[in-house]
Amino acid sequence: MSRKQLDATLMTVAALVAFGLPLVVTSPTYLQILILLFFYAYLTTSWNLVGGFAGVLPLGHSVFVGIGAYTSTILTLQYGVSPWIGMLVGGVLAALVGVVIGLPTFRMRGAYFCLCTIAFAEGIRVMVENIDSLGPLKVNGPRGLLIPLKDPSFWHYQFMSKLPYYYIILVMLLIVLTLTWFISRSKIGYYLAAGGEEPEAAAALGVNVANCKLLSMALSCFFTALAGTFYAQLMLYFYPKGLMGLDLSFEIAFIALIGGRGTIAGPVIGALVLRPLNEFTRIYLSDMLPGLHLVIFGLILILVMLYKPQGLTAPLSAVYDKLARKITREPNAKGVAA
Amino acid sequence: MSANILEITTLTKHFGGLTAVSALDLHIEKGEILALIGPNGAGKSTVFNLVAGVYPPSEGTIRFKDAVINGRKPWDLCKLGLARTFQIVKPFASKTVLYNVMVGAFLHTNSTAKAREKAEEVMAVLGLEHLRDRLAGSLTIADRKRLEIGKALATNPELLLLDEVMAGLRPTEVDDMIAVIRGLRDRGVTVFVIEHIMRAVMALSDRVAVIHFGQKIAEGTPEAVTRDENVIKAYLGGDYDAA
Amino acid sequence: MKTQGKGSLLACCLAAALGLYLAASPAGAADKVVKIGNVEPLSGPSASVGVQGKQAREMAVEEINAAGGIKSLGGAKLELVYADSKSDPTVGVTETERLINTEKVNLMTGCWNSAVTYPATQVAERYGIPFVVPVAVRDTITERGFKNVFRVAAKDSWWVRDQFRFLKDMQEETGTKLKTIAFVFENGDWGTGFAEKWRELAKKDGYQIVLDEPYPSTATDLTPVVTKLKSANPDVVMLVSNAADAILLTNTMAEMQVKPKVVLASGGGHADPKFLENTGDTAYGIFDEVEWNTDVNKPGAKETNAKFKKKYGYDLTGESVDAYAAMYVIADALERAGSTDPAKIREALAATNLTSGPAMIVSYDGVEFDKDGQNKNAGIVIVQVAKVDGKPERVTVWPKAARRAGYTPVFPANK
Amino acid sequence: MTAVIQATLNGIMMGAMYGLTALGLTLIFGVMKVVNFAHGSLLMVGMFSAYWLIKLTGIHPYLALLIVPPILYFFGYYLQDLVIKPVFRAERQVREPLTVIIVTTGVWYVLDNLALMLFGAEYRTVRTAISNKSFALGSFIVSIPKFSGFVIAVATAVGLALFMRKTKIGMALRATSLDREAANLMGIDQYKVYNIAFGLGTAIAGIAGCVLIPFYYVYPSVGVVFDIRAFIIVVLGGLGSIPGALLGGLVIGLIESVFSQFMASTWTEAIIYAIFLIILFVKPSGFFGNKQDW
Repeated sequence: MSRKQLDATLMTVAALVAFGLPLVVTSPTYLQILILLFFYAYLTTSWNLVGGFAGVLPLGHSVFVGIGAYTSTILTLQYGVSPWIGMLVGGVLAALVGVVIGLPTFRMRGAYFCLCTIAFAEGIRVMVENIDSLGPLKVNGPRGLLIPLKDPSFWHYQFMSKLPYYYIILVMLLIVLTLTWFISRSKIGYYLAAGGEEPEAAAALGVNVANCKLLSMALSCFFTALAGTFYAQLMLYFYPKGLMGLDLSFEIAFIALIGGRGTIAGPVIGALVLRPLNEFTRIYLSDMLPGLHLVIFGLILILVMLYKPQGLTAPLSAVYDKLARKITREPNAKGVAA
Repeated sequence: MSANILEITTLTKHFGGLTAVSALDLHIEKGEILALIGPNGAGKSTVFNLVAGVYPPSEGTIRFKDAVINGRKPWDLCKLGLARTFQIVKPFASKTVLYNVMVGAFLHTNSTAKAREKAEEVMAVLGLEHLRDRLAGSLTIADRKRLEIGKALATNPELLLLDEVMAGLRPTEVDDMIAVIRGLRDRGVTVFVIEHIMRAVMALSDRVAVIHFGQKIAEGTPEAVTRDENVIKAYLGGDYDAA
Repeated sequence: MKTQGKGSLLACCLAAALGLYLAASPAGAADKVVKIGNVEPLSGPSASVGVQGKQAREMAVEEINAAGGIKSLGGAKLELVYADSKSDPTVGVTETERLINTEKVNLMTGCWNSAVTYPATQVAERYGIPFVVPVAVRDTITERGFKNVFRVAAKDSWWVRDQFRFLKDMQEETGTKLKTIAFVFENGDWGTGFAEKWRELAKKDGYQIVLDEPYPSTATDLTPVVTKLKSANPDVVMLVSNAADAILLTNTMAEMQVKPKVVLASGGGHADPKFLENTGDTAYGIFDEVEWNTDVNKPGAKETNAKFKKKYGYDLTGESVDAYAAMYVIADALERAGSTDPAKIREALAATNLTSGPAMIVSYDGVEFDKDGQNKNAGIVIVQVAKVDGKPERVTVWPKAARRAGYTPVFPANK
Repeated sequence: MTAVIQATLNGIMMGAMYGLTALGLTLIFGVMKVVNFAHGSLLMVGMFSAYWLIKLTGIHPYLALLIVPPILYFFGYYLQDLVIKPVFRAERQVREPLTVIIVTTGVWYVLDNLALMLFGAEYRTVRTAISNKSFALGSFIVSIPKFSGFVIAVATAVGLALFMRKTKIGMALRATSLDREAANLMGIDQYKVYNIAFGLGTAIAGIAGCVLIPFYYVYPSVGVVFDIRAFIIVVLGGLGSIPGALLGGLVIGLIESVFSQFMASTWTEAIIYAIFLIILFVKPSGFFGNKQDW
């Protein structure tokens, strides 16, 4: 068996397990935890398109989740448009906003960029909280939007069981992962990585760094916004502080950083580690000592940064490399860095 | 079309009140190796940066292949066939050597396979194949300099600007590098170098231009230039200043 | 081996945490229990209210269990299963799902925040699990045609309605005439909801609105708002404030010497046990609308409060009384249902007509749900902060029937 | 008009205190090139320290100024030494150590929630000798705790600026902020300087805690409220600039106070973000920032 075959087999097995999981996990509780896990993995993978590959650290991505949720929900509530269509509209809108934000901010470096994205996101959230209606559109200020229960159907994007939500987010995750995989192996991926690491050197090699970043920002925002619609339809209720606040933005970035930003598997690994940790510590520990779970969360964050600053993907893939070499009996293959 | 691939006329650059380059005229013929030398702070790197589009000139014109390229952005110039290296090398440190070279190779193709093919070819020319899968950040200075040329070469340049690619190399490495640059010229690339190591300048260049305080003080064959009184004065003065 | 040292330290921490957890779990539950799922904000911004509600519930459940549990279920004990919502709807929904599906609770209560209660009740409705909402005032919670949602406390349109009734009654009683009115409210779900209804009713009652000012609840400084209030110089100021901003607002008003004739708050931050402690004499004269007050003229109220205060160190609040009463409403329904089947519990809850027992320390006369699950009788009292025995105390003044004997409201509070 | 002048007075006093909360942040950034996301939590630690000291001993809040900042200095010193330094070492070649930012965020989570576990979520204020006291300035009212806060904030900023110019440690801090490597070559122990900078930044958060406690309240996540504002202030003033932090604070305080006389105060928050972004694009280095390629 060659290395390629091994990789392909493992991927297929992983995908099959993901698709088959609901056969084993029938409890809606655990299904919900899995849905949120995939939801965060999806969000982080979308974030990774710009935050990982373009070498910047955006800390305001929740605003695009908000744009997605608001667009599709307002279209549904006021114009009866199916959330599926609203989802795409929201995605395009978010991509446009992303480009508008990116145009000036991509000139900034490091800390300035971080703070700038925070300011944009918080500024937009505060605006939304101050706006009751925007022309004919009812935004409803800080109260947020409620989606009434409708007959469960695909068209209404509402279902009785958790299963359809599970498969929707799983498919969304697979799509964005495939896209990431494709990008990382294509010209734009190379250009992004180069521009992120050494902008001047990349420019000298014919890379229009700003344009590349804008493109990745647009893609990232588009996909992030889709998750907003998904969230709105899953919860049927959202409000600015909860959906567009910094907590979500930070959590997305943390998952990527702990998993390994700029890698394909990083966001998924990050979500696999952090989400269950988040859920179970809250379930089992918050009862006796409120806040203990967040202390543990913070400690893990610090420990990972202390010992594996590149994230958990690098050591894991090294282990996998070793194992794969043993299985495929490739004599001391030149491991290509992931 | 003139025989000159690059023509610089009355090029001037001010930084605030400081004039880094002043009314400089310079040209490079196709297939030539021109060396730009001068004491520290003479404005050599500024000239390079102006030509490479890092910043626009204050006055004067730069013609590349008969087209005025004043104020054109680096990435556009690269597409026109003008590539450069940096004095302080800028490898994509967390990526492999192959990856680094492929970034350059993507200039004329959208296909990853073709870019890899091109990159392999360039690496073979420069003798980088054995470092293919090493991370660029882990290379020695000499290999980094070589990689820097490799990246630029992968863009298929007609004119290559080399900014002190010999600095910090051991004598044997300098000899290797001289051979490499000569090889480039034999492949039809015009080369414009900034260099400090006079041995290399003498061995390499067809012509040498000397600038001092942003002004050209001499130009000619390497032998003629080293005999020029102005040049000797400038260099001695420069040395005294430095000491 | 530095890394190893740190690693084992972490392992020790985790092991200790696990040990704590195991020690904290009940050793052996009684044979028959009724599990009540409870989603509350135990961490995050509303944690302090969440903990108050938790403690009130605990005391009620202890009492019910000590009195023999649910007799029709063979003395079954009530068991509360808590979950932390962090005031976050996503977490609230996830936790509700977990409590229903994994903990297999028989019914649910919670979640204090309207924003969490709204989607959480939707989950319960889908599974057909009864959900008793002690407090979460947003009207729409019981206006969606749900079968399984029951709210014990009043909804916000009733709160606002009673505030204007109070103003009208007091003006008649004291012969005062109030003309101008100002609205100052936290810019959240709750404040903006109130303000919407204020505007309507103020117009109807012929007040002139001189200031309509939302402010961010996280404000570090409310002096700008108070300065504005000072120049608007209204007769009445209506307030909706969370815990911290209520204190800040009151102190800043005192500092800036802003003295409207009537300051009327809407519970929440002003009703918090910490409010008087932190404002001291700057709070005198403030009127506040609450579900309940310690001097409420109901049998058992004083004793229950004393017991609670002894146990936890502070007075019961409206919110905690509602939570306390809700446990008795649940116990009453279980007693009549004689079953732990959610559908039967729902039927029993819908037929609730509770007019006696420990739950009746509430300020109104009974619990009876309308077809939407709203307690028809839920009512509100208005208190005034007054100096009693040299200390600030909250004295019930309205409705007149509930007024503390011998107390004459200072109305207007400032000339 | 009276209201506007009153609002201006208040805006200046609050603004100076916002500046004070941002001072430590800007100092740490200037030296280490790290945006310390835990700064709000350090402020919270400062406020809780002042709270408990005053509550338990009943001393005057400004006596606490002599006790709290030194404690906080050592807290910050060892926090940097034990937690942040190891990450820094691993990333020392990186121009902008992003991993360190993440670590400070971890510290933020840990500190805030440790406080929650220890003290509970309730907000606390302590009634001091000067709480709710004010004096009249013509027809305007000036709050005593805020006025003294203003004085202390300005004094701290001036003191810090002098310290940076006149003392040996201050010069070492400045040298490191200009060029890490060069400072290293000059025999300055880079990491020790970082420890000191972090300690000083934390001590200033302690001063801010003492100043805020007579009129503001403390609870475990109080830092978040001041944090985002402090970020805005330091960017406005120029990351790393001491007078910039004070001026940035004044700008924010004035916008907040004066603008809200003409519009709903919820909108001033949006305006602050808008002005922040405009300044960032027009003059990315802020009012006093050096234009340097860090």
